[in-house]
Amino acid sequence: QAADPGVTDTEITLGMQLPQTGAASPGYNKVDDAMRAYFDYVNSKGGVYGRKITLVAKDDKYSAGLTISTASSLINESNVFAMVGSVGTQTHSAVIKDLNRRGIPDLFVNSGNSAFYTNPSKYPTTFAGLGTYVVEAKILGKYIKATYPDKKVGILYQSDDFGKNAIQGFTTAGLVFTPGKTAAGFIAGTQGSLGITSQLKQLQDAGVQVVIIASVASTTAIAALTAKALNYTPDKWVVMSVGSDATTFQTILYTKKIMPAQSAAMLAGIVSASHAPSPGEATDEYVAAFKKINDQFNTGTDKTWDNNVLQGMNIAYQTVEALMGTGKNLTRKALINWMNTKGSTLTSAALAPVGFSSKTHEAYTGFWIGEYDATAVLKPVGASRVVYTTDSAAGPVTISTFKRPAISADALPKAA
Amino acid sequence: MQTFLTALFTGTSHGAIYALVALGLVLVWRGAGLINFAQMGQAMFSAYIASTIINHHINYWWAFIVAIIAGGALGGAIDVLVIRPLKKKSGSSILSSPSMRDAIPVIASLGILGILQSAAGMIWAGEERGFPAPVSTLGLSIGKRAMPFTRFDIFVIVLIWLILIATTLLLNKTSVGLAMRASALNMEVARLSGIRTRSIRTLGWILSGSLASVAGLMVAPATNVSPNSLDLLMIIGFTACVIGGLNSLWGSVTGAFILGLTISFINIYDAPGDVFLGIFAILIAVMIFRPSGLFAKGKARNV
Amino acid sequence: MFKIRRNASIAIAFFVFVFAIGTFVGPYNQGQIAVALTLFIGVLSINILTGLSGQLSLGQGALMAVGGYGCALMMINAHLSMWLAIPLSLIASALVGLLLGLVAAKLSGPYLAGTTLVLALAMPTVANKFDSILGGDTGLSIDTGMPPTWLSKVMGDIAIEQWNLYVSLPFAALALFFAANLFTSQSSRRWRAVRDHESAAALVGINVERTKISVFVISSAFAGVAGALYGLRGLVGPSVFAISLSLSLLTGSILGGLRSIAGAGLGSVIIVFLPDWIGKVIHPFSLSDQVTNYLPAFVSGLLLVLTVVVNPSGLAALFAKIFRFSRVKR
Amino acid sequence: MSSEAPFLEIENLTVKFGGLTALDNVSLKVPQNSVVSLIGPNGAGKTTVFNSISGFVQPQSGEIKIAGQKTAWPKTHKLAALKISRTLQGVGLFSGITALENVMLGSDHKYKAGIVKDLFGLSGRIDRQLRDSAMAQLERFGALSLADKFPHELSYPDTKRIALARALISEPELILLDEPAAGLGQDDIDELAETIRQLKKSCAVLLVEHHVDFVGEVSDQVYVLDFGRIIAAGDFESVKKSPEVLAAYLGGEVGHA
Amino acid sequence: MLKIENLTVNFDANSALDNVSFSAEVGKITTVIGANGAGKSTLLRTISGLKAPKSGSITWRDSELVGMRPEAIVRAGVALVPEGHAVIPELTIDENIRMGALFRLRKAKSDVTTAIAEMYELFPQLADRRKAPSSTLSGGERQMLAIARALVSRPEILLLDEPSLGLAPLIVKQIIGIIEELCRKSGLTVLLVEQNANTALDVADHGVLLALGKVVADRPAKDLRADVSLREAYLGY
Ligand SMILES: Nc1ncnc2c1ncn2[C@@H]1O[C@H](COP(=O)(O)OP(=O)(O)OP(=O)(O)O)[C@@H](O)[C@H]1O
Ligand SMILES: Nc1ncnc2c1ncn2[C@@H]1O[C@H](COP(=O)(O)OP(=O)(O)OP(=O)(O)O)[C@@H](O)[C@H]1O
Ligand SMILES: [Mg+2]
Ligand SMILES: [Mg+2]
Repeated sequence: QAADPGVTDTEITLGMQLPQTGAASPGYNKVDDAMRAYFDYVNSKGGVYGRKITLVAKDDKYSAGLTISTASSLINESNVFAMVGSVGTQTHSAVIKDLNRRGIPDLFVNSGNSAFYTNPSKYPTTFAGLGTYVVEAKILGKYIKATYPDKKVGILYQSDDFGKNAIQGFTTAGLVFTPGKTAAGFIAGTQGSLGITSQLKQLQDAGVQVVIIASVASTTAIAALTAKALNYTPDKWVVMSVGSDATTFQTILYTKKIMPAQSAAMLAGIVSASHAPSPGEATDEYVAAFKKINDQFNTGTDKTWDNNVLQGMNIAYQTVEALMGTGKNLTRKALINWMNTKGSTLTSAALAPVGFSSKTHEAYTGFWIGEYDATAVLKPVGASRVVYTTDSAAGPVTISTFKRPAISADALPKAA
Repeated sequence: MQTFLTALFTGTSHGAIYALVALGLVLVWRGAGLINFAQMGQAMFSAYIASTIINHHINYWWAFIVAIIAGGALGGAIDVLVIRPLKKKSGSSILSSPSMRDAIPVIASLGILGILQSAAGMIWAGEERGFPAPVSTLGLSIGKRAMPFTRFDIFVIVLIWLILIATTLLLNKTSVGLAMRASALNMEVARLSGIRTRSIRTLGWILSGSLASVAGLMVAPATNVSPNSLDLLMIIGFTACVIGGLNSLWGSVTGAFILGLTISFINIYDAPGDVFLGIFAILIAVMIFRPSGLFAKGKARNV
Repeated sequence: MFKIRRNASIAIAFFVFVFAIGTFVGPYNQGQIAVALTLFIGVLSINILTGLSGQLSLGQGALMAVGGYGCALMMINAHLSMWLAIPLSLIASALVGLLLGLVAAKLSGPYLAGTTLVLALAMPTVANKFDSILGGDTGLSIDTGMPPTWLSKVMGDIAIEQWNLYVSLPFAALALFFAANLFTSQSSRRWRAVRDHESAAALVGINVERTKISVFVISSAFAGVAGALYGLRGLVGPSVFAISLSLSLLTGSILGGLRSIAGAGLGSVIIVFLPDWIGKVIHPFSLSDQVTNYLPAFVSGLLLVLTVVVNPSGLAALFAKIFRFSRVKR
Repeated sequence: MSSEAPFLEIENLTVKFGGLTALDNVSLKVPQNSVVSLIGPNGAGKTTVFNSISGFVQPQSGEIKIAGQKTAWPKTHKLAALKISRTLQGVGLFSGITALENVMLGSDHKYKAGIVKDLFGLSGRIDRQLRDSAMAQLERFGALSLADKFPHELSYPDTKRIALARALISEPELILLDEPAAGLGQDDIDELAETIRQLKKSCAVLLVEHHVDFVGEVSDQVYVLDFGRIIAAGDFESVKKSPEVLAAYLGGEVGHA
Repeated sequence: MLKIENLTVNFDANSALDNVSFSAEVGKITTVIGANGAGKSTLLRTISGLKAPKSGSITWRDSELVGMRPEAIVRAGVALVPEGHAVIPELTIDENIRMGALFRLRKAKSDVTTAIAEMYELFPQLADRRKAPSSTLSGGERQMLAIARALVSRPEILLLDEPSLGLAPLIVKQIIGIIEELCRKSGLTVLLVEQNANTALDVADHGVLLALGKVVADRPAKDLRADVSLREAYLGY
């Protein structure tokens, strides 16, 4: 039988592309190190059916022209069996068609762009690694509408796909924004940043009481500071998960001479959503296990425990799970097939179910809503953690019944 | 009205920062005859240095001073290591065309930018850092109303006025300034006038490097520090010079404020997505009617 | 007729040579060669604009984008075959080049550099502004499709990268042919005259402004074809034609030699393969990620500076000199 | 003889630069097949006359007739088509291209192949013609061996020679020479004088020059400018005796200059 | 005394000056004449430090100039007015003149002011427009400015490379008059390079004839002027 590339009796080679350098790299450049740390841990335990996992990560500088070349290098030079955890919406759009055409599994893509996942007949081999921005925004939007029915809600958003998807989700949830008044976009991301003072001022002037932030975490930190400067104290900040990483928030502020206690105080009360436990939840069994593995196996330059690292761990965990599920006889077809039929059973630290089926390749269709406490840990709002779930279209938001299975003692997934 | 004021104020305070960048660029242009694209790379580099110092709990102002020295040293090093040897090459046939003589050093500066950015990446792992402001960034209140102006904004605006006046005086009223301009324009004639052109040029580079560092330190609180975080600022500062006219300090500062206001008004009254289109439109409009910038003097006699 | 025959033979030889290399190497390198061929056309557009007429453009990537979007729109909306869309895309970029040229003709050195740089900056926003047509941030997905079956029958299995190579090659060879004709032509002489002395050029009867515009149009047309081919690798979008693309074209142009066609070839090969070479060289040393990731950019910056300082005429001129020297010695 | 009809006629030319009046009601005629010289102190406005004719400055007032035809002040790039050539004060060669190409450009305006033809390599014939005639011109100037040299590789007299060759290859009916003898040695000046005498057979010459002996040798007619005004005109012998000219330009008695 | 000994200067493989030796007396005008390409400009540029010689020595008042930087040589009292209109067109006329005196400002501020005033007296044409950019000047006016720039540094020895180039005869006479007077009054030493041998030899005390980089005659100006055969052989008249 003609074996697929990248699989031998002793090895599985996986590929990944991400911005490791350049304007878009901060934060994301840690995901590959986290994944490799988990794979190394698995390898130290004997690998998957005796096969060691090798992860080849290529830097595409968030430049799509380069992504095409690095993909070709991964496919033809490194002979990868599958791609896992590639980062970036714009860059991934440049290769997604080719990967699918070649039948290469394209697992757990770190992009919340729903268009990649909602039409599996177009992209049969691509599966999400993040919940889509639309789903998250819908869930948060519904919460805002229910919790602050009489308050004026506004949004500060990155004027790119991420921001647009977010607005789409919030609008679906029934929130209404007026450009120039309650909706303030700003330039960010790969083009650099020009500050957000005027945007916040605009929201302040429009009398916005609940501010939604759809941006990366470093911007959230700046937004919090800027608002303080403007004497702007909205009743509530609601931050999309991409932008609410406590570690990044505190690091940025720390390097601005704001001590952790103080920054934690600034973070306290901010509402955000997550599909996973907060990295700060030391008592969570997954978090504890992953953090231990990270400490021991991560050889990256910056292995600070944060959302990005946790996300890397989750993806790696799921990857191993899927590989084990597919069985000894590992082929691309079998893997995809397994993902389509059994993929929905994939677990990780995530508290929400993944939505994989032959109809959709969306990952986390569920998010729980939390509020940062005084120790910079996201704690569920209300008495207990409730995970909501919905789709990227107009479907309703419902309460999920998903129960995360316990992690095994050796932190290795068991074949489903 | 409130919105208008907001746009006006934020535009002005951003314009001040762009003006700092523009001033640094003009200083090298006047002192060495080239657009130094590495400038914000130098600024980024010294901001990282400053940030490292600050993270060791050392007083901001020490870091400030070290960064200014580091920026100056980088500027000086660029001159000594790259620009001087480059000028010696003027015998090469490609450099016999005046347009190439202008273009080639610019390209060298792009190379230097690449070197600085990747070096910073290697040294500091390309991590993104915040950066403190020297004075409070808390908003000032007039009456009950918080203005979109912070103490820091006022600090920056005062600083740029001081620097503007100082550099204007330096360039136009002092003998060092005359020596700098002469060395930039025609090294040989300057040397034959007894001017120590090499040192003078290096001095220009050092000054502009320090100035760039100041700009970097003033900008970093808003943009954070990472190898590429100042790229956009560099482009906007350069555009400001082009709009105002590279040969005029006041012109480039005016250009910077024009851009600050444009960006702010488009942000507020239109959409952020249109900011760059707006900049482009303004630039094109100026270039059509004043090809050498708003404040350019009449065309030089060329025959 | 001598010139046309000579240049046609050079172009054909080039075609055959690259074609032959293309069959020897693996798919990844085929893909890289395809990129190099594409960027060769892009670098040529700079060598024409900057090398021949002395106008420095920092936004050549934006003109490539125009070609890329033009090609994508024609393929997606008008269902044109790419063989038609690629050459037609140069009309789009040439038109934009004309508009740009109308402004640029009056601009000198840094003013032109600034204007083109801002053009490159503004281009992605255009894509966002008209996202229903241009696809916004994600862009428009186009590719060279599957190799035709008759070719697979003749050549055996053809990788997608190999097919990309075969699509780029004829255009690169054509570009070589046109550029070779152009470099020694009357037009180029006028461009160089304007570059060196505008007043003297006007005195010999050259309409300086129109000449500067014409070079913009031609250069943009080259850039447009390069952009179409670049987009056909999979995507036409803002992140494909980022400012970094403009800058790396410029780097290639300087490293290879701003004033020669061979220089454009060498330069494009360097910018495409340099990271790979560096990777190979440093492979034995186990350097930290931090260093390996940033090393290619560091080295290409260093090369750029060294070239400018030591040998501003570029590698092509250096080789020519060495060759001439050795000939004299003999 | 037709040589009496002026090829170029300028009437009441006035040029101002801001507050400075560089030319004040200047009128002059350059008959066919003659050499007319324009002399005068530095800054008198001689080059400005040239610049007005060749479109580099816009006159405030004044009229120009070329070949008997009253026209607008020409645009610079139209000059060649009007059969007027000019050399620049200094050298004015294209620095980045060879001597041969410099000369080829002199007759460039006569051949318009167009970019499309150039792209397809179809302008070979024109190119060869340009090249052949430029080579012939170089040969005429005894500079064949310089063909492939770049201007910065040439000696000063050679650069001037090439500049003249470039100006003359278009077979102009009028040539404006701005200080052609400046910096040349006696040998070269003699050669230049001979060239100009030859030129007179086929075209008119308007000459600006400070080398007074040379002016005297070649000129049929001399105009003296001072502060933008014509203070004397006539043949050289009579002009140089004019007290105004002595005071303003030559200084004392005409001696050994 | 400016003493030049065995000076050889090469451009690539070709020598522009070949073992040149002569000296220029203090307070006297020495002229160097020769055909185009004889090496006159190269000689002056080498003295000024703009071009490094292959071998040989140049001493001015017993200090060796070879190896010194051009700006140091100027500061040592050796000023060059190079060939062509060596001014900086973008600077104003006043700035161009002031530029020449910059290095003396700290030591002799009041003298510099007088020196600048003197220059405007010498060249009234420049005085009227001191705030105008020198790019607006005519060719000859630029030459005056270049000379003024050199003189304002109050040099002890002035190197003039074809100062008459592009100047009206009257101005040439004036300038030569000025130079003669400076020699006489303040002991200025002058090394004058001229294409126009007669004018030069008329004012000079001593003449050096260069041909193809070699000194072919080195004698009193009067003798040189009288030597018709030499003139015909090397200057063509
Ligand atoms: N573009 C200009 N702007 C301002 N003034 C100018 C300009 N062009 C010329 N002038 C002035 O006009 C006057 C005439 O200049 P022009 O060049 O015609 O003199 P010229 O007779 O050729 O002198 P020379 O013999 O020294 O070359 C001069 O005083 C000059 O400074
Ligand atoms: N930069 C240079 N590169 C190469 N050769 C040069 C250079 N400068 C001068 N030469 C050569 O050196 C020789 C002497 O030139 P130089 O300019 O000193 O002569 P000159 O006597 O001043 O002539 P002119 O009267 O034309 O000014 C000439 O053969 C010239 O070609
Ligand atoms: Mg003149
Ligand atoms: Mg000379």
